[in-house]
Amino acid sequence: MVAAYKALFNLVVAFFLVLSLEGIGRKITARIQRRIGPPWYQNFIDLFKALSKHPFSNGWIFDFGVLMALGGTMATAMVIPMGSAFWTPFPNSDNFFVIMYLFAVGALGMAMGMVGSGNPWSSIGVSRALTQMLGYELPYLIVISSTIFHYKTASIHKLIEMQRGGWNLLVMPLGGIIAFVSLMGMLGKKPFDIATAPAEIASGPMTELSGKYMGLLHIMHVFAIFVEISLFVDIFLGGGNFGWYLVKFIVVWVLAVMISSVLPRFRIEQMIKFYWGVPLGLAFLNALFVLLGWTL
Amino acid sequence: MVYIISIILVGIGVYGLMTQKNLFKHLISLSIIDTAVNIFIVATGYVNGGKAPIYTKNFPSFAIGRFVDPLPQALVLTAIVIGVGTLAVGASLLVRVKEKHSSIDVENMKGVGE
Amino acid sequence: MISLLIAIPLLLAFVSVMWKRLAKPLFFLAAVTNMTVLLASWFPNSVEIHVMGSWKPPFGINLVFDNASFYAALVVNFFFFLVSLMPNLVESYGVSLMLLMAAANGFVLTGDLFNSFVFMEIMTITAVTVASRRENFYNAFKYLILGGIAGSIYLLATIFAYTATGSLNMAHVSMATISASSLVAITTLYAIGLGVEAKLFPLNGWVSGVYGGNDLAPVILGTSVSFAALYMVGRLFGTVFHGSGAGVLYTLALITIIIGEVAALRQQNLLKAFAYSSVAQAGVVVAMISKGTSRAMGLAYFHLTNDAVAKFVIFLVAGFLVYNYKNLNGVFKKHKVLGASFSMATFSLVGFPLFAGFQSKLRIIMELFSMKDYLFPAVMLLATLIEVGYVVRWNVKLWFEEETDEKADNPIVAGTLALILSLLLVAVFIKPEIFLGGAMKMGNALADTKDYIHGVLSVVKGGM
Amino acid sequence: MALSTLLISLLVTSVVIYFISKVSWRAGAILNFLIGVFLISYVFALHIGVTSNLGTLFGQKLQLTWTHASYYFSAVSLLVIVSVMLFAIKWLDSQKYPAAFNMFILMMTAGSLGVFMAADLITLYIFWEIAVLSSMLIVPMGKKESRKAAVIYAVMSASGTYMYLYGAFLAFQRYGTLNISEIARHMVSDPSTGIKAAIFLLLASAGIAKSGIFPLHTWLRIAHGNAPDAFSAVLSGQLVKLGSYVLMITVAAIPSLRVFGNIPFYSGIPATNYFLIALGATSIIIGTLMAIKQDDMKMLIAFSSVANGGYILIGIGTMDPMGFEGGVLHVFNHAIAAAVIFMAFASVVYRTHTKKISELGGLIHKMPITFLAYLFAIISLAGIPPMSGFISKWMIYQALVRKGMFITAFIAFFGSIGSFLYVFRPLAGVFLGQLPKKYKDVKEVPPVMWIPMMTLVVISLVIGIWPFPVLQPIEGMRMDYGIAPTMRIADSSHWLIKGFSGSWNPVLVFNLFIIGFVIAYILYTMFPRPKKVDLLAPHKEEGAPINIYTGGEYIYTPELYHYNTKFYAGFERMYEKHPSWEKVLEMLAKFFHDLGEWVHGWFFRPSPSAYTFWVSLTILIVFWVRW
Repeated sequence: MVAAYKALFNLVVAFFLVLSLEGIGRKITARIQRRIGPPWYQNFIDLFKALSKHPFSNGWIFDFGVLMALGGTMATAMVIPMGSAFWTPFPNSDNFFVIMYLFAVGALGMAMGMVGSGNPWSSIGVSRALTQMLGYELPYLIVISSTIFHYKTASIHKLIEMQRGGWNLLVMPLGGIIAFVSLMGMLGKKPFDIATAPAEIASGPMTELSGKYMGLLHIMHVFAIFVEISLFVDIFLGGGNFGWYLVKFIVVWVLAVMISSVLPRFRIEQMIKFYWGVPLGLAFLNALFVLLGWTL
Repeated sequence: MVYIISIILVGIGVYGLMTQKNLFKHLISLSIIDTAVNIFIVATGYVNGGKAPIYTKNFPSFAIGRFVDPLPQALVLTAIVIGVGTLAVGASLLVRVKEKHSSIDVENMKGVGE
Repeated sequence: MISLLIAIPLLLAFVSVMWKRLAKPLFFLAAVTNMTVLLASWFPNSVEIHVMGSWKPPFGINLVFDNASFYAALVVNFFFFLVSLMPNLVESYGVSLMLLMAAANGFVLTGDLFNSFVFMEIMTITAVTVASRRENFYNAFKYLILGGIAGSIYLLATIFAYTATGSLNMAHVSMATISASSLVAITTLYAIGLGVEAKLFPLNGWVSGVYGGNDLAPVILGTSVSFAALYMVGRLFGTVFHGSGAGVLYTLALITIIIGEVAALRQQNLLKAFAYSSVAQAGVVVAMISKGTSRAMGLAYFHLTNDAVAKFVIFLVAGFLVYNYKNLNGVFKKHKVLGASFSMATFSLVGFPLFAGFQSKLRIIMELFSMKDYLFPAVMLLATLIEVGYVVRWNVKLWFEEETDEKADNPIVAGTLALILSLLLVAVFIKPEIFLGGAMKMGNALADTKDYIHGVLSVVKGGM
Repeated sequence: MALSTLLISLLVTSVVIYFISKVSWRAGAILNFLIGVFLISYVFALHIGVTSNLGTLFGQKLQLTWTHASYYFSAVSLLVIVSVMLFAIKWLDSQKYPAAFNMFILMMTAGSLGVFMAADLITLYIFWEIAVLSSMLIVPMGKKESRKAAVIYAVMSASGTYMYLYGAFLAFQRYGTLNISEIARHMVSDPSTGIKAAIFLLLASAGIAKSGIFPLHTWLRIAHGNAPDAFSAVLSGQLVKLGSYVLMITVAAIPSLRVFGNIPFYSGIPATNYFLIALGATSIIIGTLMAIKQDDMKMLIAFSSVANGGYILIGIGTMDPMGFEGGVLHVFNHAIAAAVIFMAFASVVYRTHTKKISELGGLIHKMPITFLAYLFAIISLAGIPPMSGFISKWMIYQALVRKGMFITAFIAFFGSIGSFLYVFRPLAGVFLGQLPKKYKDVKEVPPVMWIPMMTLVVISLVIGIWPFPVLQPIEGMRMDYGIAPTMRIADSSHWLIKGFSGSWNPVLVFNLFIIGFVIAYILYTMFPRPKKVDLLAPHKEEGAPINIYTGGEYIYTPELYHYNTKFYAGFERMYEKHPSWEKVLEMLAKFFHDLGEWVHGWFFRPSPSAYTFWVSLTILIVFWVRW
């Protein structure tokens, strides 16, 4: 039962933390671009506005897709450890690969629902999103694999415990950097916001979203960001108690936002070529170092 | 000496088969080879200075061991007959070939596909 | 008794020359009589000889009747019998077929080298007449020329054997010690001379033209006559020359297998495709015979029997199809029985399980492995692979392609025969002893030179 | 009933079924289905260790024996086959040869069961050929291209089979036995690595050809793509697994770790196994890349079968307890998923008569059940929880990461993420999006056709939540083969699957899912109800209101407002000019063909002159060689 409360707490933290951070992110971007920007709570307002409007639905698969996206992502967010074994809701099932694939349910649900809207712009967006996944996941998974190989465990909270002696980022700096580059792709931040690309394909998957659908998918996006950054914090920055965890989380987010606010967008094959070039090569180099035992 | 003749004849036959375009000449070449082989067979039976292998009341004083081998001659008779048979069948086939393909020259025959 | 096998068809052939209309029934009569004679003297299990004109061996001409020649004669006459059941196939070729039958029987039974030459030549000449059916004259002529050359070479070999040993009797020749160089000459010439009838590469140029030229020639030449020719290969190289020259045969046979299958692969003509396949199978048999052991030879003839039965069905069906349809696509939809028999026979050819070919092919491979021959099985399996290619292609084409609206009556007799024979192939898979027993006896008889010599030269039975 | 009696009576029954089907093919199909159901109950009731004699062949006993492996593989096969048999009761009315189909599918069932039961290499070969032969005769029943497909299938399969046969006899010659366990025993003590490796690879090649592993993978595209639609489900779901079985036999029943312990290559894996793993990895790459760019939905899944065959091989090849179980479990997962997918496609083709993704669209509102079946099947195929497909992939990753095989792991990840891409393509192109006008009267398939699909989907889902019934026999197999027999992976008392690096609880994951859904649903209902609008209202009168975003344009041809051609154009463009192994094999085939042409031209066509020339030449050569 405790586990269930912890899981729900995960969701609550995720919701408020990420939504506020998104607002802060907008503010930071604005400042970098010499604008004033919206207040930090702007995203709360946006969300509740969207949820309260009367939407249009394009058939049952559209609804089902949205539910699947939100449900799957929430299920994933509930498994995520927040920085320490104590804040791990399900210590027996926080296996990295389980989280990674559970996470895919949400992506699949969103893709299905959006293509179900019957708008080709959504389909193009989904096609781009899936292709992008092929790009960033590979270096990321190789880095995580070498981490798992190094620490002999794929359980996230055990990985956190193993990092007592030093952050994984410092043990294998190469891996940490590659993982961060992949994280940028995962977050869909510039230069990797190819899937939505508002100016090109009418926001891609989101083209047909209206009212509460937009709102629900926004919530899903919030949980997705929570999962992605938490994984990075847990695996590379050694987690830490709840406070430290929040700090690390915020730092990673702010860094990502700052980087993305100064970069233009890749084209889809440029993105693939980028990820399968230097990052993938370095990920393998990192794996080689781990195999040879050359870790710091 | 006789061996050489038969070898030359075989050579002529083979040469004829290989170079001639006319099917009837093939048949003749085959016949030449047959003949060559027959000559060779007869030759093998020959014993230098041997006598005819006939042993009757009229030739009682027969020199044992110095007679010509009679068997090849008997064989040759059969072989000749067979050769003639082959020639006959071949010739009759050629008549039909000529009727069907309007020529017996390999290069001018019509309707010989594949 | 055994000389009847030659005498009856010969006699009836001459009779039917006078009364042409009787040719077909007389052919049937000859075939039935021959089968009766053979069934009456089931597997002699010893060497019996039948001397002609009271010339005791090694002199004169004698017929040798042992397990080997019995089994060969049985197979040979069996197919003649089957052909005689189909009058519209025989047509006006009754006389030729009877002569061919006499010659093939004589070729199988004779114990004399020169006599075998004579029978071979008669066989060639009559086979040529059979081959000329359906205006296939040019190919028949080519066959005649090649057969004539082969005959000359065979005769030359016989004469060499005679000069080297002073005898023409096979048993006697096999006893004699022959100088190495003469042995090389004799066996090489025999290999070439027999190679034409045994379809060895590159002496088999006639096969596609003759087998592909009409519907009768492949049915009888591809089964009976090739069995007779391959029997003689075993007799000469197994019994008489004790495996000398086997290397030549082996090499040529392996090349033959590959060449035959490759040529079959590209064939667009149904009859010719399987003519080439028959070339390849002959290669397998010859290569096995060249191994020289009694088991190997037995398996070779087992394989040959399976192949002959399968080929009979295939050629029967193919001949019917080729001469009744312009477009063969999907014809089996109209002739289900023929189609099923054809498919079963072709699958047996490939050696799929449930059919006889499986038994012989696997046994052969196994035997080869136990002899530590690793090349031949590989060649054989490669050949089988190619075989699978065209067999499946033909089956798919004949069964599944869109059919045209051509029509032909179902041939009742041929269909029944084909079905019975293809079921026989299944039966052989379940109970290989049906063919294997006889074939192994044949192999033993061929490999056991001593017994042969003993039987021919010292025990004299029968006579005429 | 003894095993041998069962198989022989099945073979005989198949012929009887043909004649029954001639009278009424539906009766034949129903009978087939009943026989299938009986077989399933029979298989489940059979005790491990039952043996039966089939007879003797050349002095060798042909034996059947019932092991954990036979049980597992037979059960999986029968599940697929019986579903297809049920499916066929209705589907066959679109086919030209229902009677022959009924006969051959039963014959093929007998053949496959025989393969799984065989205790020696020759029995295996016999039943193998029966299965191949009968399936090969079903393949050309499809559309025009299927004829060529049958030939290619037969030849590719045969090339593997005959190598296997050579290997079997090589083993027999060396060890004097054909019994698999005896051979395994002898091989452990045989000192000659070369011959052992030759036997190993030769035996494995049958599995390589059959399960569509590079370099003999090309037949899958053409055969699975063109076979009669429902039969593709059997081809991909079941027959391919014969290959996996043979691979498992060669790698695990012959304990390759001990046999080739003297040639370790990497991380304790022998070079021979590593060679197979490399082939499997290549297959994953080829299968994934090619699947992504297919427009023909059946060929797409055919290539995905290539990739999944690679997963199975990689898993088994590692001989790691996790990898082995993952590979074997993947057999089940892929069998079920591929069967459902192909049946769903068969349903689509049954109604629309096309298998081109670019000609379809929007079928979800016409065929919702088929869509759901397809959806769950691809979730399983892509390895996403809670479907069973995830469990096997998770296990394989565990093994790869543990062994530190990063390149193989990379390829496995690539195949896995690539599978998201290619399974989504038919989903988007066929089922979602705009419905072309010509399909506006398409109906859902009848229950006889969707019941088998949904049954398999439910089985896959249940196994995904509670995998222990399937993991138990797999653990039994692992014990039989002695792969880390002390290790327990499936811990059903704690509801856990344990890997070397952490565990997970499938029930919990499923529950989280449900909770996530419930919360999402509550949120969904909390907010205002949506107004339902049509996609583009394409089938109503001209000028009807357009309800989706069109950038301000009026769309006159709504079916073109559907993105399904070159779905991943951006990615596909990157490997447009890829080298094609298919072309290489085609060249090989052409070589033999040309060789035949050459032989024919030189030796068989010419005039008597040339014959004479060849005869003379032969005489000369032979004399020259022998003197």
